[in-house]
Amino acid sequence: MNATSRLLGGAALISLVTTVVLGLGLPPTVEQGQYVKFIAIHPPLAWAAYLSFGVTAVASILYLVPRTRHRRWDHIAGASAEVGVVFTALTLVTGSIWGRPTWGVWWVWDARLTLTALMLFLFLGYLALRRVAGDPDTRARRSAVAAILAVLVVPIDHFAVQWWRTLHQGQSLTMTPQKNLDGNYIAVMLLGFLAMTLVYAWLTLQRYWVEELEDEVGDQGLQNALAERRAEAGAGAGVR
Amino acid sequence: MLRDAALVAGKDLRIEARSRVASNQVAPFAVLVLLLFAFALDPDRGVLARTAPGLFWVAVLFSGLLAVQRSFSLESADNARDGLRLSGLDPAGIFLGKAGAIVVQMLALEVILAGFVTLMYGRHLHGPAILIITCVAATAGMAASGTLYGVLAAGLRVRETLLPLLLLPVVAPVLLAATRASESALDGAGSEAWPWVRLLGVFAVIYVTFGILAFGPLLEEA
Amino acid sequence: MLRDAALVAGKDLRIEARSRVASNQVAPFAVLVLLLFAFALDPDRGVLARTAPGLFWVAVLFSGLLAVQRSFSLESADNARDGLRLSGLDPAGIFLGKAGAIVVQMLALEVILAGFVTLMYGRHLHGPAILIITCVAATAGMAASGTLYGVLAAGLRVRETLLPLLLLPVVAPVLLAATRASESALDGAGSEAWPWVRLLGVFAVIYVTFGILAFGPLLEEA
Amino acid sequence: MNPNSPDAAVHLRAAVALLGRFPALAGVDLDVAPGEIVLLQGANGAGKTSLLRVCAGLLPVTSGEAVVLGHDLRRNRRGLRRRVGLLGHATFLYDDLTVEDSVTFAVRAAGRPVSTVAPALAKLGLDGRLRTVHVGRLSTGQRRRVAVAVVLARQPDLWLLDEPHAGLDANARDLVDDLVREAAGRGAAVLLASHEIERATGLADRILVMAGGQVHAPQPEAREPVSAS
Amino acid sequence: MNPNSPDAAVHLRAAVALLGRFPALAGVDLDVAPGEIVLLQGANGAGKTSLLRVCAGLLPVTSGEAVVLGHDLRRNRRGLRRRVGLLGHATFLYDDLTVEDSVTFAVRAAGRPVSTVAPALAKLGLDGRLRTVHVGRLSTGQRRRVAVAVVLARQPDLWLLDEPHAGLDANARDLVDDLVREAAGRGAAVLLASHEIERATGLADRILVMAGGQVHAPQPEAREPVSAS
Ligand code: HEM
Ligand SMILES: Nc1ncnc2c1ncn2[C@@H]1O[C@H](COP(=O)(O)OP(=O)(O)OP(=O)(O)O)[C@@H](O)[C@H]1O
Ligand SMILES: Nc1ncnc2c1ncn2[C@@H]1O[C@H](COP(=O)(O)OP(=O)(O)OP(=O)(O)O)[C@@H](O)[C@H]1O
Ligand SMILES: [Mg+2]
Ligand SMILES: [Mg+2]
Repeated sequence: MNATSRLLGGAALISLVTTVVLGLGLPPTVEQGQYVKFIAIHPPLAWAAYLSFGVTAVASILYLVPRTRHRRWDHIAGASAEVGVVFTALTLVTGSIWGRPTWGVWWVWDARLTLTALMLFLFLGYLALRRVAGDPDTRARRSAVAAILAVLVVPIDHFAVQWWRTLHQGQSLTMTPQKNLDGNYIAVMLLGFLAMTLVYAWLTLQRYWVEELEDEVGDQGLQNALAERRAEAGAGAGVR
Repeated sequence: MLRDAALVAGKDLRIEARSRVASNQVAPFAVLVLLLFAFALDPDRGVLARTAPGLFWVAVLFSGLLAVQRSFSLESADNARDGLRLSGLDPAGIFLGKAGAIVVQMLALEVILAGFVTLMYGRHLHGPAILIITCVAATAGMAASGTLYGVLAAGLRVRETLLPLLLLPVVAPVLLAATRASESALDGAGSEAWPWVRLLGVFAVIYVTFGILAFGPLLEEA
Repeated sequence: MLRDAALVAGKDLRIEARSRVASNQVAPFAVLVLLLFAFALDPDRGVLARTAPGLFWVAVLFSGLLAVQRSFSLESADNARDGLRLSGLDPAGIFLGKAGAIVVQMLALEVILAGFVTLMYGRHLHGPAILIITCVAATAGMAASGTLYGVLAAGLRVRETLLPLLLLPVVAPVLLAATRASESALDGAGSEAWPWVRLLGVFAVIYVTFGILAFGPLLEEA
Repeated sequence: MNPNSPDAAVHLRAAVALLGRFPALAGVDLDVAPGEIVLLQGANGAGKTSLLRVCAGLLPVTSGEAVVLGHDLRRNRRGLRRRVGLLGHATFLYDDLTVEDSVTFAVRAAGRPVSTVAPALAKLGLDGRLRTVHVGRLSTGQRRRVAVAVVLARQPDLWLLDEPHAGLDANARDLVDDLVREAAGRGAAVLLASHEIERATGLADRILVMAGGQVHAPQPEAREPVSAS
Repeated sequence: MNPNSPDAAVHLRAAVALLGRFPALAGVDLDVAPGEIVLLQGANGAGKTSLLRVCAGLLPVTSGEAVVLGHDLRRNRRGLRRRVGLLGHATFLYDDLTVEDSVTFAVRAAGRPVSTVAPALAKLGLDGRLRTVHVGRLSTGQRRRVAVAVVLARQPDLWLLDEPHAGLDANARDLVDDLVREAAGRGAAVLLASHEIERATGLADRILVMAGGQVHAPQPEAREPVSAS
């Protein structure tokens, strides 16, 4: 377990560092100037956010299907969503910072931007729902359904650039020959994707293990609780 | 399933017929929201006229929210979930029934609202066909998702505050699509409207099917 | 009276501290409302920037509504009225206490909202002094009227739907005044702002005094 | 009849049920045979309501066996619903429906013939002025009567009664006892939680005492715990 | 002591009270002296709860005299509140407060010293694990116990108990009886509605029977009306 974690963490760190270094090394472009360097970090962040919510949704489905139902899936869904919210927030931040010089504004009501913001709120709501106290199973079902409904925004956000004329960049990873971006940028961006995926995996794993630990503590606690509960019988009886 | 749906819808509508909440409270509220925007935005008619469809849909959205709130507050208060589960009704039936009742009430409401919009913001109605389809599709989508999240939050003491938070982002795309669709329709540009209408249709279908499937697990059957 | 007010406010804030409804649900909701309007109005920035203050206040209004809803939904469900009356608390104290708790929560919320507005609608803040005074006065007014109507609707099964209907028209003027005040302030035209601020002040004073006087009768009126 | 037989109406073994993290049921063994009237006694917080909710399939068991009317609760609970009747602390009624409509709705929901409604209302003295009064306007006891009428009219195979006498007046209580006996006579199983020791004792075939989330054989002093938990 | 004396705790003459259009009280004459324990019996819907709510100043009288603890209810009801304790069908508690906080709040609200809280909790067996549990998580009976603790800790001069035994377990019931006797011993007046005929009869100094919104002298058959209204 720890080995996996250390390995993953190391890989994540290395790839992230190289991405940043290479990213900073990218030559400025005509229309973007230095700011093009964001391409090393911003799209990967967004991708990581998608990934997190995708995982959350899949785990949720697995929980809802009676045959595969297991607390594990609920924990993964929760952990992944928490990480995803962070990535989404970072996407918005980096995006805004990038937007300031390139578009001249921090924010525009462009389909993708808005949908991304919406994505953030959908999963904030999801986390709010998770935080409502109550029987674990009930809570898990509730949040699972909410997650599956919420994840619908991801594909919409992804294809937004095609469906609506947006100020935001279109897909740079299309089969069609690249116009505005040459290979280097794409390459660095792809490396970024790898790095962020590793970072995501590492973070989620940490959160997941915490949950599992809490659960084991919970199981321990359950044993004690059961003992206490049973003891109530004796304690109650006999007095006066 | 459909039998149960009819039973539930009938029950909800009967209760509405007596308590008159939708007609005496939700409908006026919707109109109020419209008025509020007249305050919020400069009463410079240019803006208002241009944004009339958006405002219409925002008003529908908020009053739809109330309709959903009501639909679940009439389920016997704190024990809503237990009550529904004990009833022995087919969950899918409950879902369709409650959603159906909401749709009926909201469509009626939209007619009223539309009247006010044309009046206040001096927008004239073109392309009624598209508009009607838009309304039906959008309403179905809202009602379906609303019912889903409604039962999600049902029985929680924080329902009143949690429901809006959960529901608004989900229906926001509906709001957007409906707005764009009606705008194009009003501008007589039907061709531009259709993609949005189609989107609305997709939403509605997704939410309804999902509701039918998910309602059972939500009520902890299965 | 003040003793009771402190007692009640303390109780409400303690419950909030535990249930975290305001922070986990109402605050995100408020920001959401802002987003929704961005959908509703054309994403043409001219409109948005010009109407930013109005939208800010509409968002405050709706989330304030939720805050009031919550403040009375935590009064033991159906018997809210009886409970409050039996408590033996001075009605004026209850009023001030609940209103106070709401003010605290809403001011915090407005700070957050203001941040978002400046960010999203690219409005920069001028005349902070006036803005702060505006917020305080407007919030006091809303909270006071909200608490008043809250107790009117308390214990009714239709509270969730009735309250918005009752409350919105009353606070609409506050909305208007606050919007104008902040607009002028943002345009750096403080002189134009003051009359509106004064108006808000008057509102607040009226509602608060009226509340202190009327809360008793309202509570008693069986 | 041997309560351990597979056709037992209720069959629990080491059943654990959680409310939040709290084990409301801490390993319950219980068998109720069709036609049997079993009384649950126990201090406040002992777990009676939780046990009844488990049997109604409202509260999931996290470990142990739980079979009710042939349905394994770990797998599917829904099929069960139409065959059990729960009279809980809360009456699951709609304030804005009249007494008659409420019962009719409940019966329809269970897919039963509505012909049972009128007699049930008559039995509980709800056929007079009250038939058309809206449930929200009833007095506590009248409301409880409607809840009883619902269970009666649904004719369940398993009656789960959580303090069925609470709020009822003297002769409504006798009435409930008669109804329970009739139901048992018709072969329905009855699981009943009550603090009305004398009355309930007279009614029951078998008495069990709950304490600390477990079911015990009745011990005299177990009846009188001083603490509320 | 002569119950008609001006210092009677409760003094009603031809009191009429309406719920909506319905005369829940149709002309009630009632006197309760300090230190007296009066039991109200009557069928469901007879008007017991309504009568208690009138005495607590929650339900206005539309005609007739009504003086409670020296306050004329036609004029001001508020002054009364801190001196009466009502244990109703509903417990007026906040689900999100702990047991201890709930009682403390209620006591502070009545302007009483909080020193009475701890003993009250101890008396009702709420001083153990339950002291810090949030009221929303309690079992029905535990919740009722908290409500009793509130009344006890507020030490009212007039105890209005609406089915105080409902939901309580065997020894909590005995406990309540003791508390009532003590209170009466300290000179508090107690007006008590209950369907637990034997138990309540043993407790009361005087028994009244309500029917059709009126108070009668007890007649054997008045105890056993067949209808619920
Ligand atoms: C707050 C502002 C922004 C937000 C919320 C945002 C959001 C996103 C999201 C969600 C994606 C993932 C798209 C997908 O793969 O489906 C993305 C990708 C991308 N963004 Fe942004 N973005 C913002 C600003 C910007 C700016 C200012 C630029 C540059 C001018 C930019 C350039 C890109 C590029 C090149 C991609 C990769 C496109 C692709 O390969 O699909 N973004 N952004
Ligand atoms: N979230 C929780 N945290 C701690 N304890 C809890 C929680 N939820 C429930 N409980 C405890 O679980 C028990 C519930 O028991 P249950 O309602 O079945 O009691 P009961 O036997 O029906 O009591 P009564 O006779 O009062 O109805 C109570 O002791 C309650 O305090
Ligand atoms: N709006 C209304 N319309 C018709 N009847 C009503 C209305 N409101 C109340 N009632 C009747 O008023 C009476 C209320 O009586 P109350 O609650 O005092 O009875 P109770 O003696 O406490 O009965 P219980 O023993 O069941 O508690 C009931 O008969 C009820 O049906
Ligand atoms: Mg119980
Ligand atoms: Mg009563």
